[in-house]
Amino acid sequence: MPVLTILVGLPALGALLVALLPKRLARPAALGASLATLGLALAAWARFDPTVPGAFALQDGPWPWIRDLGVSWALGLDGVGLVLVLVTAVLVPTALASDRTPGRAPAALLLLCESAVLGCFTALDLVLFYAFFEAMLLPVLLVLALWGGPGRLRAAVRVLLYTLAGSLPLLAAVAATWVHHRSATGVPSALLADLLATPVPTSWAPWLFAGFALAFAVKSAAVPLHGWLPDAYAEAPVGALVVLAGLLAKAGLFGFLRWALPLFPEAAIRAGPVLLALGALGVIYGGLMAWVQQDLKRVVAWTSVSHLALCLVGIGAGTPDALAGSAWLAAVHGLYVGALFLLVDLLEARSGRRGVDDFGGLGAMLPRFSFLLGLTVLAAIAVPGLAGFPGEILVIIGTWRVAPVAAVAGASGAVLGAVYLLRVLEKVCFGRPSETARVLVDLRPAPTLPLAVLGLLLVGLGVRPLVNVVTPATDRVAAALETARTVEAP
Amino acid sequence: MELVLFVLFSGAALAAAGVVVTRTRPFSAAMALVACLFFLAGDYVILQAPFVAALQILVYAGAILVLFLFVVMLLRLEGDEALPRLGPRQAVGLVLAGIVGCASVAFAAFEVSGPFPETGPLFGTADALAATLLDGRNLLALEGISVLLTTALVGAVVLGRKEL
Amino acid sequence: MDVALLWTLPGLPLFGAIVLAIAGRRASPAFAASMAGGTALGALGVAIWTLAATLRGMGARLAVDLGTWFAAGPTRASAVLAADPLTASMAVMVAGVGFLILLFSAGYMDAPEDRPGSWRFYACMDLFLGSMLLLVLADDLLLLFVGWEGVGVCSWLLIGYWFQDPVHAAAARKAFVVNRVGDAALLLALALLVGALGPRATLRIPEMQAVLAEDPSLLAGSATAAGLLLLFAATGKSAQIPLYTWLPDAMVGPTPVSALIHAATMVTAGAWLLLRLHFVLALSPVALGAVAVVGAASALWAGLLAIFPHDLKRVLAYSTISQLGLLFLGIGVGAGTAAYFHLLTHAFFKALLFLAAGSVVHALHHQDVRRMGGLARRMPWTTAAFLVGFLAIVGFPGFSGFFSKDAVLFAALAARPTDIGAGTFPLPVLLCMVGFVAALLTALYMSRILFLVFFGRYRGEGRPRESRPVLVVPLLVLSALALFGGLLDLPAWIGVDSGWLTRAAGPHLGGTPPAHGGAVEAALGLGLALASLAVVAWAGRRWVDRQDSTDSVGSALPGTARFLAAGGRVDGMYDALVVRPLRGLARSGVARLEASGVQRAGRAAAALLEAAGAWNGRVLQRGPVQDYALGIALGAAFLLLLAAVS
Amino acid sequence: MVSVGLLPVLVVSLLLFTIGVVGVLVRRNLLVVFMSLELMLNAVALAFVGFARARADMDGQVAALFVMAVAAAEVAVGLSLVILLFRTRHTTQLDDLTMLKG
Repeated sequence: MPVLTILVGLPALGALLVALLPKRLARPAALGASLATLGLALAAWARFDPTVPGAFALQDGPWPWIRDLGVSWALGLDGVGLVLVLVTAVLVPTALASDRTPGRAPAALLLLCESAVLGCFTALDLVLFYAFFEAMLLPVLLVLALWGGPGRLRAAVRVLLYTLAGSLPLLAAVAATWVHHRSATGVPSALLADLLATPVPTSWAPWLFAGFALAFAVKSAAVPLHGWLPDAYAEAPVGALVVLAGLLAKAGLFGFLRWALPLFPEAAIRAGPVLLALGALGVIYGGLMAWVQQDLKRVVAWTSVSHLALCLVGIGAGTPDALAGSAWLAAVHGLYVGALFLLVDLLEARSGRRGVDDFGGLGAMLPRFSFLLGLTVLAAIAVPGLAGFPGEILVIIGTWRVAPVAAVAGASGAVLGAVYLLRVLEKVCFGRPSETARVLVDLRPAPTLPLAVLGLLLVGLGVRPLVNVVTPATDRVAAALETARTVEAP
Repeated sequence: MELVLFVLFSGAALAAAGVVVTRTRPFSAAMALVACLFFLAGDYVILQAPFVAALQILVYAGAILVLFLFVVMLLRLEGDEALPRLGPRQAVGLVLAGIVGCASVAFAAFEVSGPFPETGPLFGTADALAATLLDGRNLLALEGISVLLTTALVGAVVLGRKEL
Repeated sequence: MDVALLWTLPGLPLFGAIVLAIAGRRASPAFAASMAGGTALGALGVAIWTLAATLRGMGARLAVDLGTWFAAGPTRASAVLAADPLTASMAVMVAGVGFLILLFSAGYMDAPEDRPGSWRFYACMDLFLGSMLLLVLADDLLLLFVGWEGVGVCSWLLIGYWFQDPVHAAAARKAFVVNRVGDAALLLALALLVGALGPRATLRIPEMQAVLAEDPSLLAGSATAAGLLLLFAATGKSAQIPLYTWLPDAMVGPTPVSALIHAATMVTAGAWLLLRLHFVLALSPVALGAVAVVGAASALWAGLLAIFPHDLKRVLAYSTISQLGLLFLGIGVGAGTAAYFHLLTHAFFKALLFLAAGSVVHALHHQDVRRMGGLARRMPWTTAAFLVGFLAIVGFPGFSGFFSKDAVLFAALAARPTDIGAGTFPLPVLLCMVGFVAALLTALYMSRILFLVFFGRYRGEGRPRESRPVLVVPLLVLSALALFGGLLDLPAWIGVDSGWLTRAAGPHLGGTPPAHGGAVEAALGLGLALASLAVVAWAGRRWVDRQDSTDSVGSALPGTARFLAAGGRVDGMYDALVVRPLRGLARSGVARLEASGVQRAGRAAAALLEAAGAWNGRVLQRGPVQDYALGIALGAAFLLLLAAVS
Repeated sequence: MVSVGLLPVLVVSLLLFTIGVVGVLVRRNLLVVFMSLELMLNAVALAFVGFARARADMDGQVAALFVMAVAAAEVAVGLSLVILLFRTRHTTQLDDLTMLKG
């Protein structure tokens, strides 16, 4: 049974169903479709056997798709893809359950986006990956532009511009990679395995890597290219926001791990210092920005910038532990940032405000809310025993061997994280309640359930991290880099 | 003999085409177009496409041109257009047309030469044409054309209604 | 009993915490207190059993391996708990003191406004205890880090227990953030160790010790860096210079929390880390010297600061910093056993002092020594307990503090300068003298609060009464420990069966067992005791029944006194040197860069696009069909020409 | 007897096409532009018939038929648009029809 194809297609079918059903049934149907996808993802996990030889334990295809161009429908799942798929499958129902935008279009669009994201995490064909990579933004962009906050249009235009600036070089690089493979072998193909078998000559590789890296860096909001993120996060309705922050930004990091590093290892090594520097800069920059924000959503947005930059540090370091930490952090980052946004959005929905100073004393007034917020914040600042810890520590330890300075920056990011997130917690939950806070009531069961699921995951994945699922895949990437490094050395 | 006829018909057709684009009165242009289409039908006959030629006269000269004339008369379009001044666009257009024409002719002259091959007795007859039209390869296109025609018909009716 | 029982040591308190967190408000205060107390008692029982088991074959090592926690590349976190006499005795101390503090809490946290939320208090205390036991027993440095951060989180939760007061909330955050700075250093130290050990990298403490013993050159280039990073990490948790500033502020928390944090657990974590990783420190004399200097400086500095505050608990907080400074001094001069001995005795008498202070605070509902006095008559049991603690901390001969302090100071005196990277400079002697002065300062500030609080006449309102037995019983137990704790490691010059701790835990602390110096050591100890008594006598004359406590000392040196009374203005200095520049950088540097650079670039690009779109709409897309056709023709002509040319 | 050959047919077709292009680009009357379009279509049809003859293959003639059909459809829709335009704007001059400006 082509599990992965069904997995990728199911949300899109769900979107179609949602679009056709009467309004009343749309939301339950969307939720049902996303839950079914979750079930399927869990099934895929159950069938996932990391001991299977070869890179991809689960594989669909390749089935020829555009025969003349050698493009095929090929999906595959390795450990990194699996954790990201699982996070996607968990986050989308959460986002749908918490979203308040009216009508069925947003729900349908989010489901479409889920399909594209799942495709992006599983595609084994470069052209297919590119298609998914580009497709996943459009539904979210539409939701942002149509149902976002007051500054939605500007935010959407900015997202579009930045993405375009990354996409066009990516397209060129994808095409060049394909052309190179065809001229080297005479057979057109964009399959990952085929492309890996014909390494790109060192004269081209840096340019192609740069093309890939630019798009991925924009998508993961690496620091000088992050300009799209704060506004978009501040304006997006919560469903789109959770998907945008929790999933789309990961696609960039995933792109590095699945495509850019394995295809161009020499170039990646040469670009390593740049990635490390950008990452280290981003960790500090994002942390400092988060510290001085007055808007809760913006604090979380900058948190996201800082943590994604830490993932980038790990990718730049390229050691096995740094890569594994990076992949793991990228996955769980989706969970805690999603939860943080959901929590902030709950406050905004009830009080109409989201300033850091608008609340206070919620610890006494809304104990359940505060408990969940505290838990999520602790997970976000990588307190051991919660999900954020293994990723962060692996990145820092793994990076030290290559670039101690970047590791120090990463560790400083951990300190800064405590500074800015505890500031939020202190202002929101501690102290005396403000006028705004007095009218709030604690979480009702409906919004609690998805949040509780996320909270449980944050604890569960902290106690029992699935890093060993990720490592076979990241080790392979690290080994490729290591080979390239030893070739380069003499 | 064939070549002479072809040159005659073609020259007349080209001349008529020239008249089409140079008359100020739409009515004259339409009449010149009819003539041009008739002469082209003659060329089709020489090129062993008698059925196409027949349709050319029936459909184009018979139906389409009548439509044109109908519109011209309906709208009472007199020679309200002085022949265009040679504005920048017109100038560029003429030069372009010249380039396109010369280049294409030169291109064709390089690529193509030699007489036509022999053809069977049935070539170009309605039967053969029908057989070709209805064989598997063209069937889909034929259906597409029929849909297109229907759509155009409906569209024309809708557009023609007084209150749009 | 089974070895796997070791996991119940951190497990029982954690279980209690989880149960209480789930029960929430449904848990009655009595249930919450007994849950926490019961789990602590259970842990104490297991700890005692563990200690007995390890002692049976003196130095035996029990380990329970639950496999890999997570691993990638050379970094491997293993879920392994291990107990040897050192860790087991520490666990007994932690669980025992923790249990007594929880017992005390049951009486302390009975204010009507605290009762409904007390489940939170007990859950956090339980979590704290569990984290600390994990830290103590962890065999793997990453597992140790779990406990390490765990106690940090719990201290944040507990210091901010009365979170509706912004002062408490700020103190809690300060504690967390300052600790976090140290934690980051520990992380980097781990990274350095993993990197330096290369293919033989391990984070298991015994394995690391074995690897380094086999090939010390692995750490050749970076031993000092590793040692200094570890020291910096330890200064965070153990509140040493430069990261001590969180501790005095943390006194706003409930008194049992202060006792737990300052006596038995959190503050000892840093010292514990250095003791566990003594083999790393031993590779770098410079790092050892730095530890000793930091310790001596902290002891002196905190001793000076402790003379002035009006807040009873704040004095005790500074005293903790000072005592831990002595402990660090001991570690630095290679006297691990002496340091560990002081750690244990300090845990006993400092917990006692805090709980006695708590008993006072509970009776008076404030912590200001200016409004106390003459409590000896009104609260005799508390006074007796405090007096025992006082004698122990001051080092009255026969009390526990006398032996442990003497052991540390003598070790400093006996150390060789080259061992601590000082070349020929007589640093050890200097350090010993600093320690000596710090010990005299201890006598001074402790006498001050003793006389101001318990002697003279009562200067406050109301009629304070002796606390209830539930508060007093833990005091009595701790008094016994503070009194007899010295028996754990009697010095050789006493002449009876001595040095039990040295024999039991010493082998796990590295270094050569300190040569007990007989007469010199005795003279040092007794001399210190005599000098201290003189100070106490002087202080008694000064402070019994004085209205304002600081003036008497301060009149001699007004400027210095004001400076020290303000905590040396260190908070202000850190604020000016670190916090404000950073926030300024964030606010005016990064935020402005963001606004003017990145965001403006985005805006400009958007504006450009918009302008292009508008131009397209206004000029191009007006609808001149023939211009479009011209465009098509141009394109076609171009393509044709291209084809013709090629 | 001299046979025709493909070249003259193509030359005629191209000339006719060029005349059509000139008409489309130069004339301002919408109706005449339409007629010029018809010229271009016929030029293409002529080329198709010529190719059919050259390859002795009826497919070209079929294509010519299709061209005719498309032309019919186009004229039907186009002329109704002309009528509509005339009804609302009272002109068939292309230069007057630039109301898309935003």
